[in-house]
Amino acid sequence: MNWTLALPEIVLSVSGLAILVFGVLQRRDPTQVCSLLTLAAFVLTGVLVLLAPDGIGYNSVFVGDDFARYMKILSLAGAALSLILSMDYNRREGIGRFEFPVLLLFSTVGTMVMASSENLMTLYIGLELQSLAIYILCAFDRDRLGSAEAGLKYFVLGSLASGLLLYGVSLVFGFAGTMEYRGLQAALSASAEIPTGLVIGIVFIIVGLAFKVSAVPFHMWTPDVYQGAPPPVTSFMAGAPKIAAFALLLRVMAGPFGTASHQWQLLIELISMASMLFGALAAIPQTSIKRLMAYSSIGHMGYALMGLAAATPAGMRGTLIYLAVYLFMNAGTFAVIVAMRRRGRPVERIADLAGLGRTDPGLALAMAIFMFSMIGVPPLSGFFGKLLVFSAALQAGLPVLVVVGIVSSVIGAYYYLRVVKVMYFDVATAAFDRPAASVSLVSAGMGLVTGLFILLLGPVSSAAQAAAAVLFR
Amino acid sequence: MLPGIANVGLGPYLTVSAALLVLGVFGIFLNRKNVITIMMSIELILLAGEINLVAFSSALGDLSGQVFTLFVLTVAAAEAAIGLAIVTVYFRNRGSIQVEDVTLMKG
Amino acid sequence: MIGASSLFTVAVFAPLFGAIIAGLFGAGLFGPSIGDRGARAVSVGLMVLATVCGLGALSGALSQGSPTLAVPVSDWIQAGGFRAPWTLRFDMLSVEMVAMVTLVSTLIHIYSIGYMSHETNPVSRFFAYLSLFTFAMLMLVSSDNLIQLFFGWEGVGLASYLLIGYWYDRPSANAAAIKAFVVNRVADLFFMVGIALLFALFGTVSYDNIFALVPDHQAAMYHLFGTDMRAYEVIGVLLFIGAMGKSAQLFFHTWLPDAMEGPTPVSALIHAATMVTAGVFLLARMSPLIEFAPVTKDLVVLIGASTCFFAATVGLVQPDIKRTIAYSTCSQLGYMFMACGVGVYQAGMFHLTTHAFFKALLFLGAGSVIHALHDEQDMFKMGGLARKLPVTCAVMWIGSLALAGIPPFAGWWSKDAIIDATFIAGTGPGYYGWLLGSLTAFLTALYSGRLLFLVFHGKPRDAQLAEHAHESGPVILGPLVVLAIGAAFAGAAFAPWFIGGRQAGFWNGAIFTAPGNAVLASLEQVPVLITLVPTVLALLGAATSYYAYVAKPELPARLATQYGSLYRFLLNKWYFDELYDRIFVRPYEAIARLFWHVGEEDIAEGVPDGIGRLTSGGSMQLVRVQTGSIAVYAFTMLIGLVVLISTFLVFR
Amino acid sequence: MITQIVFWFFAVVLIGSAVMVVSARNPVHSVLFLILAFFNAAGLFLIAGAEFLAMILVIAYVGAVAVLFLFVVMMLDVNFSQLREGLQRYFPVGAAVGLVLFVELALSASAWRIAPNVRDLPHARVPGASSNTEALGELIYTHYVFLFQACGLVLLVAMIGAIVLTLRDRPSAKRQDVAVQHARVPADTLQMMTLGLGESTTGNGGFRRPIGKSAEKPVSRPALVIENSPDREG
Repeated sequence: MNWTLALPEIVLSVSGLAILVFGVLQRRDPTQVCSLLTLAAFVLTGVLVLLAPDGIGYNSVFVGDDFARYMKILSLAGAALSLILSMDYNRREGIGRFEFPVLLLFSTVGTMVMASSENLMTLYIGLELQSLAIYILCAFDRDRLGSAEAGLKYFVLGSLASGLLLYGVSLVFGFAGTMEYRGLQAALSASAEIPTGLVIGIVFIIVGLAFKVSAVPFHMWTPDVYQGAPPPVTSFMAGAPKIAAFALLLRVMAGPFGTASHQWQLLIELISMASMLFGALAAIPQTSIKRLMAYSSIGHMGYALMGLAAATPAGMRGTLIYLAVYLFMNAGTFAVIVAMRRRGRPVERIADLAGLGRTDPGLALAMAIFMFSMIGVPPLSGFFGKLLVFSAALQAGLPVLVVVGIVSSVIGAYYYLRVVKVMYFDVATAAFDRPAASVSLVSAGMGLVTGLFILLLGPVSSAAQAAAAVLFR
Repeated sequence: MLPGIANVGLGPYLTVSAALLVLGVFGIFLNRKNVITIMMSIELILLAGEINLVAFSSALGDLSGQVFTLFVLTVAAAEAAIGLAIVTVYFRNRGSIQVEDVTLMKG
Repeated sequence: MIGASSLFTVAVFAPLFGAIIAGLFGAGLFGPSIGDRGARAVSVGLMVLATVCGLGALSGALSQGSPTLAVPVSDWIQAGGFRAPWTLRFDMLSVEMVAMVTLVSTLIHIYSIGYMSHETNPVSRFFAYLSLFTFAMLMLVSSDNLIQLFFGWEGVGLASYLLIGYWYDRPSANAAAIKAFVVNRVADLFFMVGIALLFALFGTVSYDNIFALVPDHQAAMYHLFGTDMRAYEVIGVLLFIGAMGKSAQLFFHTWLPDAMEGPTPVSALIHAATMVTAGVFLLARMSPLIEFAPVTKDLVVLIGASTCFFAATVGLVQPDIKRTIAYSTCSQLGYMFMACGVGVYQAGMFHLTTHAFFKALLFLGAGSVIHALHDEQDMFKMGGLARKLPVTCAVMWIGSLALAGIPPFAGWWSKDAIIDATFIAGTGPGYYGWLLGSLTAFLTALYSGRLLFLVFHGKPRDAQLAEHAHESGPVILGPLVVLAIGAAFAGAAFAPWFIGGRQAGFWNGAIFTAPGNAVLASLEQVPVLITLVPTVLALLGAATSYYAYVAKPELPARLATQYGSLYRFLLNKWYFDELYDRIFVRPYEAIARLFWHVGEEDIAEGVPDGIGRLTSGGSMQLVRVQTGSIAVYAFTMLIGLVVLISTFLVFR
Repeated sequence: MITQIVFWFFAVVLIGSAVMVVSARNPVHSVLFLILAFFNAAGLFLIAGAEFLAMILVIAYVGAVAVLFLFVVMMLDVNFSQLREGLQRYFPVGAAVGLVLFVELALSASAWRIAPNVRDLPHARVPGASSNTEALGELIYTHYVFLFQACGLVLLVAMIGAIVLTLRDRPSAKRQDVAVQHARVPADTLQMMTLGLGESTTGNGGFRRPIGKSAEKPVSRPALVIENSPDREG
């Protein structure tokens, strides 16, 4: 057995334990040091991920391949960006404690385990490790009612979703006779007709994962939790866990259930359409930028699901690229949200952005780039994401899906433009507090990535291509 | 197939677990009393999955189902601990754990 | 040949540098500031350079016999099977457009120096946007593949958004900017789907490869909405919808008149050189494909002719000087599309070029009048300005005569060719186009004359306004004179090259004509009587306008009261805005409000009531409820689960 | 036959107590019924031949988790009389949807048969094991050690979470600091005074409080932060 397969996860967990012990033993406030150590651990793990070998190990519960690598790098990037945002935010809000980076780290371990799952057990345990840590992080600002409520809501609904997922896993286990992906694939392709119980099990699993990616109608928690949780946590939630849940969806749907693709395609199509439309429409009356981002993320997940609905390598590649694009736009937008503070207190209304074009042109420019990219204006990154999933869906013969996608992106353009309009055309209010260098760094960096994505498109798409190819082997 | 399950058959096991699942889901959305009851309903849902796993494991003669059940029990315990901690935090802020009060954020 | 292609590259990129320098350093956004004057000088200077290079490239191309070349810039996108190297396409179509765009845009830049001199805020931003706009248009016309074209296409949209909303403290300007962007966005999405389909069909986005493969896929079909449709028709219609958006054709025209909210030079730029001409250019560029889509061509003629007539009727009654000219643009674009639809892309491009001169002239002239009258745009408050503004009056006469199609001014040459071509085409849509085109020739002359007589002749209607009017400075008049020369002589000078005897050598394959398409070749064989029709109608129109606005000035008012409903119908632009408001905007707002209110009211009345209504009102409402209640959220999930399982069981 | 009777007994009690968990008015009763449900589920596990899991369910679940529930219910000091009764108005829709779900699940259950190729699939079996416990132990520590360790991380996260969310340093709390206690010497706390006859302690400044290092108190930030107003606007 090649135990080095999981070396990145092992190293990351062990460094998490070490950081925990270090933090406990320190007399002075160890938060900043622990955060920096965690960042270093992320970087180290990233390098190890790139070096890790391919193959299946640990009694076929764990797999290392190009797909896992792509997803792990994305989740590590998302986690690192959120951590950078949290360092400043937590200090200013007085919730800076060293457990924060440790929990973030363990949650990231969970996402990495999910990305590498080769067995439904691994799927469940990785998912739980990741979610449990996020439940805590949501309620981390424990003296603020909003944060506590966000934690409670996410916890209750998340547990319900993972309970349903577990039930689905048990049905699949019983009706297919195994929990290993390769065994499942063999079992499904062997029998001409798939038993009803297995079908229902698949649906339960889809539901559990759809909850994590916040696809309609399993999205209801999203706006409330996004609004209540501390923004760095929200930026994390919108990034790494969704990527991990997508990793599972793609791997499970394309791999073991790939032979039954004509059976689940319709469901994914429905979910995708509903998410795109709901995300676009429900965002219109929002006044809080955090809630706006929540609805926007619901919509974006709909677009990403479009590639999955195509169920072709091109579609999966589109989804993978879309996720990368979304991760960076999203982290950048949340950097701007973290920077929204006046007189030492966070503000979150869209109207608070008024006149940002004059008071902080750099920040406003970055935000405008993110908004235009989310609309899908070329040559920003969002355009390429949309283009690729649309063309994949068309190739797969799903014109209705594309039409719905078009309609909802037209609707969506309205509220993104509204943010731009508020920033540039409305009367300026008092300037925001000076953001910390780390926050500006994230917003500027993500602005560059989003704006100059064409330069990155080559490497990202070849990585995504390789990752998608693995799924159809 | 082990003797016990051969006598009873798998159907009754699955039916019982389906009933437990539905009851657990009911407990979540029909509940207007307090959050802790909701958490107990989640325990019921997990129990339904566990019963399924154990029954299938015996029927298939594959111990991995039981191994998984063991892991699920662990995870469920952890989940309960975190859930109760969050409820405590919420109670400290709000002074209530009534389900209807958990609606500060909406729209 | 190296010389011409590098001149071409410089012409395309110089405006980009102008935009970057003026934008970033003009106001000192990042680091040192070069000041307002500096920014102005840099952007105008680089535009002049671009024009010199553009004209140089044109003459180079002419002397070399219009070759088709690929000018590599860099490797741009390489994504799996999706390859789009960054190359500029050098053929007569792009060279001619680059030369025209740079020339007109430069004149507008120069004009803007004078026009914007009264602004209190720094104008470096304005010049940066203008240059960016020009660059995006140049990118569009010089593209070598569809992705690059789309990049320019969206760049034009973005720049127009910024420019129309330039006076951001005016709510109407903001609304117009958003309207322009959204309307274009709708059309662009169809366009994007068209590109995606093209890519799916041909596996490439590069023009050369697509054009080479066009004969191979003629039989490709799509099964849509229960019927089989030819792939080329579907793609052609999608591309045409994109073109309709940019070129403000009927159903997508509503943004164009509102775009008048921007400063006048912006209007001139949008209407003459950039943006609206993109649609016509697209059809000409894609002519190898469109030629194989006869249904699309018929549709193009129908839409073009209808727009042509519709816009002219509306232009007839507008009181606002800029709006009158704006509707005339809409109408002239209809002519250009008609030409493309009957397969005479050459004539379309010809009209595009002559139109660029006289439309820029008219807008800038109108700007000069507005400038002179301190931002008064209502023509019924003007009158008798010929003595106060002699130069402006003269150039406006030239521009209007060109627009009206009075020989020998530029417009006559191109417009006549188009109307003749529709007749020659001999198809049903062709005759429809001929009829409406001829009628529109009359209307065009009528409203052009109306504009001239109302503004420059007769008695001043507002004495005080006329009293203070003064002729503009040389910075404003200079470009006007240059454009007037173009408006007067461009038609006669270019006709042999664009559509006459030299056309085959001039275009040299840049525009494709299908083997069976002999419309252009038989243009000379139109019966003389037919060729005279538009000219005679134009002269009649001019005479009518003289009669109605100089000889009997009370006539229009009497007609307006007599035919009140018709007058209001035209004045309100055939109620298109109201219609769209009713069909799209209000339901959209209503749905948005519903989503919000359902949540809002449920909170006010409490969860039980919301749930009660759900029980009685069915579960449809449920999806729209974000009450914040865990129970409702969990219930939604359960319903989702059950629906999914049932769907799966039923449809598998 | 006897197995079936036992099974149905456990099953019926399990379902009955599950109904009570959901519907009992008093949360304490709910917890007690949950415990009963777990006991019966353990019975079902026994019939299915999973002895070890049955024991774990009783010891770990009833012994730890359910008791934790009980602790929290009592600690939170909820006023039970104010808790409103549930299951009122939206019961019909809920019941209908739930019934559909149940029927779908039950229908699928009745169609169960062993997958045709189940023999070819990899199975977790431990041939030499004398008991269920031994076999499970064998598997967990060899085949599934990766998942076992991952579960360990889950528990660790739960521990960190519970501490981070609920542990507070309150200035008023009385805490024992062993090191400080050990380091105390009489001189820190006692002051020997010699008083003359008839002099009262009051005259010498009264009783003195101990002076020393133990007076240091842990600094804590204010426990309550006022809620941000934008949250209320939604």
